[in-house]
Amino acid sequence: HMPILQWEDKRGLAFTKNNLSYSSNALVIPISGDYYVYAQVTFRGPVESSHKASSVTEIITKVTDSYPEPTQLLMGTKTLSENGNGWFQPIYLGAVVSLEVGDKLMVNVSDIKLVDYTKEHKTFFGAFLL
Amino acid sequence: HMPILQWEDKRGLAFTKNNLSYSSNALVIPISGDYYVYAQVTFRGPVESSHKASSVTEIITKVTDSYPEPTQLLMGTKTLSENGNGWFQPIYLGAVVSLEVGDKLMVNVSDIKLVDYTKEHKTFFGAFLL
Amino acid sequence: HMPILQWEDKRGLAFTKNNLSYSSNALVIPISGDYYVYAQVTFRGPVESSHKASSVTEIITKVTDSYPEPTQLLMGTKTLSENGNGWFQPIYLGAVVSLEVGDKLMVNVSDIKLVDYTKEHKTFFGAFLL
Amino acid sequence: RHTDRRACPDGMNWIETAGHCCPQCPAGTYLYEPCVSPENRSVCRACPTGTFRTQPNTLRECQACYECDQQAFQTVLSNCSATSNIACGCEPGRFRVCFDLQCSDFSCQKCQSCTGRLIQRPCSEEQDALCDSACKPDFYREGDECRPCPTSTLDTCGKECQQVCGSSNNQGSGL
Amino acid sequence: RHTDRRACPDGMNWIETAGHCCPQCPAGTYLYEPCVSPENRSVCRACPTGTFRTQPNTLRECQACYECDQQAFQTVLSNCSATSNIACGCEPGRFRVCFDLQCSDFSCQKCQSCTGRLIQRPCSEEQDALCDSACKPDFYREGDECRPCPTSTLDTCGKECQQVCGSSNNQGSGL
Repeated sequence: HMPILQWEDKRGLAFTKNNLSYSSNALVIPISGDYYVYAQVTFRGPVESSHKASSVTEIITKVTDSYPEPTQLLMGTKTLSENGNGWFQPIYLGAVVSLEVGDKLMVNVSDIKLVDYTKEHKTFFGAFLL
Repeated sequence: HMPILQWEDKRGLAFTKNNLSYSSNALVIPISGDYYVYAQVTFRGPVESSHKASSVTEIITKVTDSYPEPTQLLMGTKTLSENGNGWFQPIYLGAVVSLEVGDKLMVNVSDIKLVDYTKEHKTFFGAFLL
Repeated sequence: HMPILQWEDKRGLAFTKNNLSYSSNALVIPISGDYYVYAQVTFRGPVESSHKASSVTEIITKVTDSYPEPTQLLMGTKTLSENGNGWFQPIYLGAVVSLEVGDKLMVNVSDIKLVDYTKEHKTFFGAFLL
Repeated sequence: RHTDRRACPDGMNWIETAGHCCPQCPAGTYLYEPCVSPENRSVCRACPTGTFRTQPNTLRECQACYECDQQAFQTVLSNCSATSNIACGCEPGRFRVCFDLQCSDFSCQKCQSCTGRLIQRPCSEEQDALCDSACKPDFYREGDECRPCPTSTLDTCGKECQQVCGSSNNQGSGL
Repeated sequence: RHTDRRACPDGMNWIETAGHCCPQCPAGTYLYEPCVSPENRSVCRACPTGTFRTQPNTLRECQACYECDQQAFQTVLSNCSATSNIACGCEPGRFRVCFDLQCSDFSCQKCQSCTGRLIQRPCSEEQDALCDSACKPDFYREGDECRPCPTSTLDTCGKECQQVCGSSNNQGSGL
């Protein structure tokens, strides 16, 4: 699978409440219902990684005890037409999904080395019950 | 007008409830109020279509019995700087709009052949009452 | 600071209610709580501005009486790889933030001359209480 | 007389909040208050400045006028009125380059100046000028430019310029 | 016998709404209604057409099948079934160009035709054909193309084509 992003859940602008909790890289759903789930990842490069990325991908995934494989809920994927010099760009995703109590939400990316994790307002992840 | 996208409203992640219904390519508003309306379309090319697209456009449109013309609510439009080889990219749109009972919401795109319809988590459309 | 965008708050699709008001370029928060805040800016160029922009940036900022400096809540920033001819593209931002009564929300951009202000459905800004 | 939800007579629309049909407000206005009953008049108000409605309607607000993109050398062809949106064109000396089929978005590019050539078709809103491929008399070709023939005999003188140079200087210019 | 929230026996999953463990529904079905008690059976229903589940589960719906991208010259290798997603490949004469490591997204590019060369490795789903660098006999090199040798002696005749041209015409072709 694609690597999973880790998140800050307490400091600065980050917070969790109404027992929507964060543990081992995932938001854990406390009550079944419809949630608006969203995430933005700012990617930047080039980076001295092994291969020259030709695209970047962000996926919001659901993991549940009811099924042995993760389910891809939302995907944003974009080709890079940058020609060698420095580039950066955000991918924002958001939609309503039906979730069950205990479901876990995670964000996967195509290449962790390309993620700009330096500022909390450039890369963020959240959900709220409708 | 620009072509209108058709949507799956029952299988997989798709669902409608609280009698927000889907019929003839449109979400039909059951109760007047303020709704957060959103849609993402993943575009990809090049495609052997007649002309070489220089931009892609996604518009969320409202049709109502109270007015003979559709109203453009939200528009995402982007030029393509891809040079011949394969490209893909998402456009996400979302905002709060005031809607009346019976209003119909649709998604128009500049060129249907450029829409990636192959995976439900790449192209999606929805709305919820605040 | 980066220039602040001005907004239409009454005519066309724009509206404010539940005393979330708009004054001097800012949305003013009437009640403390968690808000989903969002904004899209469509940028376009090139423009005969002094320098050739190599990137565009959109920031949703919070100004509060309790702190002398604005806080950057959400940022979307993207390099431009357009080669001289006309280009345009949207940046959408949205997330849940905790706000206090009296807080002011504004949208800053890297270069006002690059903002497409011509159509209300291409550039917009809003918030709603969860 | 309770009519079916949708089937209002011509010129009338179903008003959900009122539960009956009401007369449409004319273009240039919007529905401020529904009629008390289908026989009565709807309360319509003029679209505030900066907004418009091109058609009869029972909408609660008018559409916001577009604006012309001054940064992109657009000019106002016709102002927004209560019944029509603004119409934008290009500043003199520029023509429209459409970004999409409907040309709702366009940039204004400088017309090419046919220096040294005859103008086959002048520059217009819709398209660039079309210049003759050949250079005008008294002009000679250099690359795809047409340069004015030198008046003094010091400079080299291309074949096209014979008429000018020729008459004043016959030294071995391959005549 | 109230078991801890998570620790269901093998083949059973915790059902929050029922407050106890229930048997998993087999692949190709989804949980329509939980068991009334752990000893009873779960009510499972077959995945509707166009959806699938590859594993035993207690999910309330099946996953929607992907579709093959006909615009991008993809073809169906195996149809979506109740227990397996669709599998897409490339039309004959094309090979896969992956956009990411997993190759979940790929375009189908035309195979190069080794005209005038020997095929070292034929074109396949995964990769383009590999052509011999040298031209086949009766072909001569022009740039990085291999052209068929002229049969008539009128045309110029490169060294490679001696065998063909040489035998029929010896006029000063540098032989």
